[in-house]
Amino acid sequence: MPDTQKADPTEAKPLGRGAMAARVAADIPEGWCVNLGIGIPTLVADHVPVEREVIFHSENGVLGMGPAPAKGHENPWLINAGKQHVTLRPGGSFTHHADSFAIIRGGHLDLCVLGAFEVAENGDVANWATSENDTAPAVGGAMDLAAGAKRLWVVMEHTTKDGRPRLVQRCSYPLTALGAASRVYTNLAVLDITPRGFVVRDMIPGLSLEALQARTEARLHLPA
Amino acid sequence: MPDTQKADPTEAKPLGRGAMAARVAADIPEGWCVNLGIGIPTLVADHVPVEREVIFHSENGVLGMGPAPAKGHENPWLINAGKQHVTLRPGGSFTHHADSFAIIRGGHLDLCVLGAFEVAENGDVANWATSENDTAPAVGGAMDLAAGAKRLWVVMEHTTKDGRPRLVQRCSYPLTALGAASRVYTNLAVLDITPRGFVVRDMIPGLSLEALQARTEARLHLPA
Amino acid sequence: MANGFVDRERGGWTSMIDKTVRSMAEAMAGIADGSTILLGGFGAVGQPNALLDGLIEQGATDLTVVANNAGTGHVGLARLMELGRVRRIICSYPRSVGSVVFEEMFRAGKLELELVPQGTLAERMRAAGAGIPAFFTPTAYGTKLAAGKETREINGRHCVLEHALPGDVALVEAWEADRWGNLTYRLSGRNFNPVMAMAAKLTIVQTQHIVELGALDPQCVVTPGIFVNRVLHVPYGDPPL
Amino acid sequence: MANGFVDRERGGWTSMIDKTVRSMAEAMAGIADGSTILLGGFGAVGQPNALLDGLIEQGATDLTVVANNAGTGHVGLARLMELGRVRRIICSYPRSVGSVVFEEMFRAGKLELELVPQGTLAERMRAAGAGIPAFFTPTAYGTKLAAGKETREINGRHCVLEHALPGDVALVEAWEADRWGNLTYRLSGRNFNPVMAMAAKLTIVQTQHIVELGALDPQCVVTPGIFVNRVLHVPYGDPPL
Repeated sequence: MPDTQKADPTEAKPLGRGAMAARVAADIPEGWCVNLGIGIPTLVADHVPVEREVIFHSENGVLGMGPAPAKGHENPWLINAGKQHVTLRPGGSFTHHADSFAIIRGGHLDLCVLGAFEVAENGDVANWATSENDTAPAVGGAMDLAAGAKRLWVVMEHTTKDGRPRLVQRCSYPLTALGAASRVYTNLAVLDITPRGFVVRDMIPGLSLEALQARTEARLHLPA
Repeated sequence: MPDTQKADPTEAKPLGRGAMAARVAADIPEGWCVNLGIGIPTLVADHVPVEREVIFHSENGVLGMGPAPAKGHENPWLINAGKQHVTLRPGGSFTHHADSFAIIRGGHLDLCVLGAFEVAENGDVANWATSENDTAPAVGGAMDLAAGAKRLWVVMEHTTKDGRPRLVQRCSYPLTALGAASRVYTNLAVLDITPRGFVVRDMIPGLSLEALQARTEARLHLPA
Repeated sequence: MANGFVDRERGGWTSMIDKTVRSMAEAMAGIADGSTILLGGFGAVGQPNALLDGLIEQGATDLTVVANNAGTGHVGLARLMELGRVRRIICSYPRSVGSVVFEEMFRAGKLELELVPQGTLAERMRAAGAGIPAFFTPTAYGTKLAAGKETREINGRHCVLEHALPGDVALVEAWEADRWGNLTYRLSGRNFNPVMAMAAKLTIVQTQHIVELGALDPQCVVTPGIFVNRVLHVPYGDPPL
Repeated sequence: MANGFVDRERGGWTSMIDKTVRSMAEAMAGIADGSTILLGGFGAVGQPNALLDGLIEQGATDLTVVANNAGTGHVGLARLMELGRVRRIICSYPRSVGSVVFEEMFRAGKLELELVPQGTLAERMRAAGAGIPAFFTPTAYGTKLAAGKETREINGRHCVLEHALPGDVALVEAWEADRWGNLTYRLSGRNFNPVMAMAAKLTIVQTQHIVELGALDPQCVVTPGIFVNRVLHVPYGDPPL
C-alpha cells in the first residue's frame, strides 16, 4: 500500500534496472508462458529462480529458454530475439517464425513484458518510434506481442532522463497497440491499468503519493 | 489423333477402370507432385512405374506415398485420404492437416486427379453432390484440391450408366470449382479443356468422332 | 497447471509444471454443456477414442462437434450423437461407410450440419489458434458451400471470406507426451490433431507414451506444450487394420 | 527437376528427382532483375550467406528484398544494397547495430522501406505459401503501420486486412537436405527459413549437410521437398559467436 505520510521524495531511492526486473519477476507465477522484450524485460528471466518453472518464449521460435550460457559455452545456433545467446531447458522446443507468432497472436502467452517510451491511462502503449518523423524506426515483434499476449506488462523508468512523465493521459509517440497494457512497473512504483486509469499497487519506500503524482502526467488512483 | 473414318461405335471397346487409370498415369512425368482422389484416380498410382519418381500426396498429411503394402504388411498408422493403408517411400514426410492443405491451396501440387459426375466445357467440375437436394453430401478435400492444384485432370466414365452425357455445356449438379479442370480422361477419349471448349486429344480405337459427339452434350473440337 | 509436491531432496514444498492427469474424470472435468468440441483423427488413425468414451461418460450435452467425419457404427462420436448429446456437427465428410447414426438423425432433423471443405476446416482452426479472425480463400468460390458468404476478387482470384473456428475443448491423440504437454504423433496419426490442439481453450490429450521432460528432440516436437492443458496416459494400442 | 543419368546396373537411361545443383552459378541461374527475394535468417543464425554472395555475383538488380533486418556492416545484404541493387526492402527491424548502409541510403532516398510487424511479415509469407490471398489480424490496428489499410471489427476485436507476400525467389539456409529437397534446420536457425521456402516460386537452399534420400526421419522433416527447387551443398560452419 502506498504510504502517503512520508512526503520527502529526496529520501526515496529509485530502483535500478536489475531491481525493476526482479520486481517484475516476483509477480510471475510458475507455469506461465512468457515473452520478454529487449532491455530491462530481458533481465527478468535472471530473477526467476530456475526451480520455478516459467516457460520463456522468444519470437524467433524458441520456447523454453533457460539461463544465459556460461562464457565459452554459448551455442552459436541458439539465440533469442535480442540476438543474445541463450540456453534451452529440458522440455524446450523450436518452431518456425509463423508458428512462433501463432503462439503470440493466438493468445497463448500468459504474459509479455515490454519496455516503452510512454503508457497511457487507457492502456495505450508507445514503444517503437520516438516521433512521427522517425524515418526508419524498427518495430520487430512489439506490435504482435502487445496485441496478442493475454497480458501486457510494461517496465520502464517513471520519467525520461529530463524528467518528463512517461505515464500519460494520451501517448504522444506513435502507438504500438491500443489499450493493451494492464500493468506498469517503473523505478518508483507498480501501477495497474484499470477502467479508472492508473491504480497504484506498490511504491518504493520513502516516496509519497504526491511525489509520485508529481512525476506522473495521468491522474493516479488508490486501490478501491 | 481421332479417327473419323471408322464409324461403327459398336466395334469400339471402352476402357475399363484400370485402363483409364493407366492412360492417366502415362501422362504424368517424373518429378511431379500429385494428389489422387478416391476411386479410379487412386488406381493411377499403381500404373506409375516405381522407378519413375512421382511424389504422391494425400490430404491427411502424407507426402511421398509408395506402392500399396502387401497383405499382412500394412502399417496401421499409415493411411491415405481414402482410408486405405499405404506405404511411404524414402524421402516421404508427414505434415498436419493445415500444412497439408497449405500444400494444396498454395499451388504446390503439379496435378490433382479427381473423379467427377460432370465436367463442363468451361472447366467447371461437379463431383461431390448428385443434386441440389442431396441433404448430407460429403465434400472432403475436393473443393480445396480443385481450386488449389496447378492442374486438375478429371477421370470418369464418358456417360452415366443410363447413357446421359457427363461432358456438358454447363454442369447441372452442384459445382466443386469453377473453370478448374484442364483435361478429362474418359473410357472413350482424352479431351483438353481450352478456351474453345473440349478438344479431343485421343480416342479409343474404332470410335468415330461422330460417335463420341453423340455421347457428349458439349460440342467437341479437333486440335487446331 | 502447476501441481504442488514435496521435493524430498530439498526437504520442502516445491512445485513444477505437470499437465498429466491421473484419471479420465480429471481429464474431463469442467467440460460444459453447449461446448464446441474439436475431435482429432482421420479415419481410424489418431482418433482419441478413450477421451470420446470419457466424454460420453462425463455427460456434457448440447455439443457442437468439429471433426472430419461424422462417426461410424454405434461407438464413439456416433454413440455421442445417438445419445442426443450433439446439437450440431461441423465436418467435411459426414457420409461415409457406416455413418448410419448420422444419416438417420440428420434426415430426422435431430442434428444440424455445417459442411466445410476439408482444407477450409483445417485452416479455420489454424486461424483460431493463430489469432487470425478471418481469411480469404479461393476454395469453394462459386459453389453452394459459399452461399451467403462475403466474396472478393484478390489479384484476379475470386475468394470467399472464412472465419476462425475456435473450440472450447480439443480432444487429441498423441504418440508421446511429456509433463509440459509437448507432443509427437505417429505417422498419419498427426492429421487434424496439432491444428485442433492450438485452436481450443482446453486441450486434452490421450497419449500412447509418457516420456521424461527433455526426452523429446526439441527439433521434432510437433505440438509445443503451450497448446496443451491436460495429458492422460492411455496406451491404447494400434488402430484397427 | 528430374536430371537424366545412366543407371549402370539397369544398363539404360533412367532418371530421378535430384534438386541438388553443382555450382553457385547453377543455383543462381535465372534470377531476374526486379525480383522479390525472400531472405531467410534471424540475426546471424540461419542466414544463407553463401547464396547472398552468389546473388551479389550473379548481378540481378532492382530487387525487392524481404528480410527481418536490413543488413549490417558492408557484407551480404548490406553489400547488395550498397551496390545499388536493392530498390525496396520489406522488413520489421531495419535499424540495428551496424545497419549503417541501410540508414545512410534510406536517409538519402536511395532505398524504399516497407516496415511490417514481425509476426505480420511471417504470416503474410505463410499466407502466400498456403494460398491465402489476405487475412485479418489485430496486430498494428490503430497504429501508423496500419495507416490506409482496410479495417474491420470481428468478434469485438479491431483488425487490419493484410495481404499475402509471395516471393519470386527464396534464399534459405538448411542444416540437412536430401535430393528431393526435404530440409531440417539447426536450433534457432529455423526462424523465417521454412516460411520463406513455401512462399517463393523458386526456392534455393544452401545446406550444411547433404544426406541420402530416406535418411531424414519423415516425422522430423520441417520443410518437405515440395517447397524446394534447388539445393547447394555449402558446409558453411557455425554462425559467429
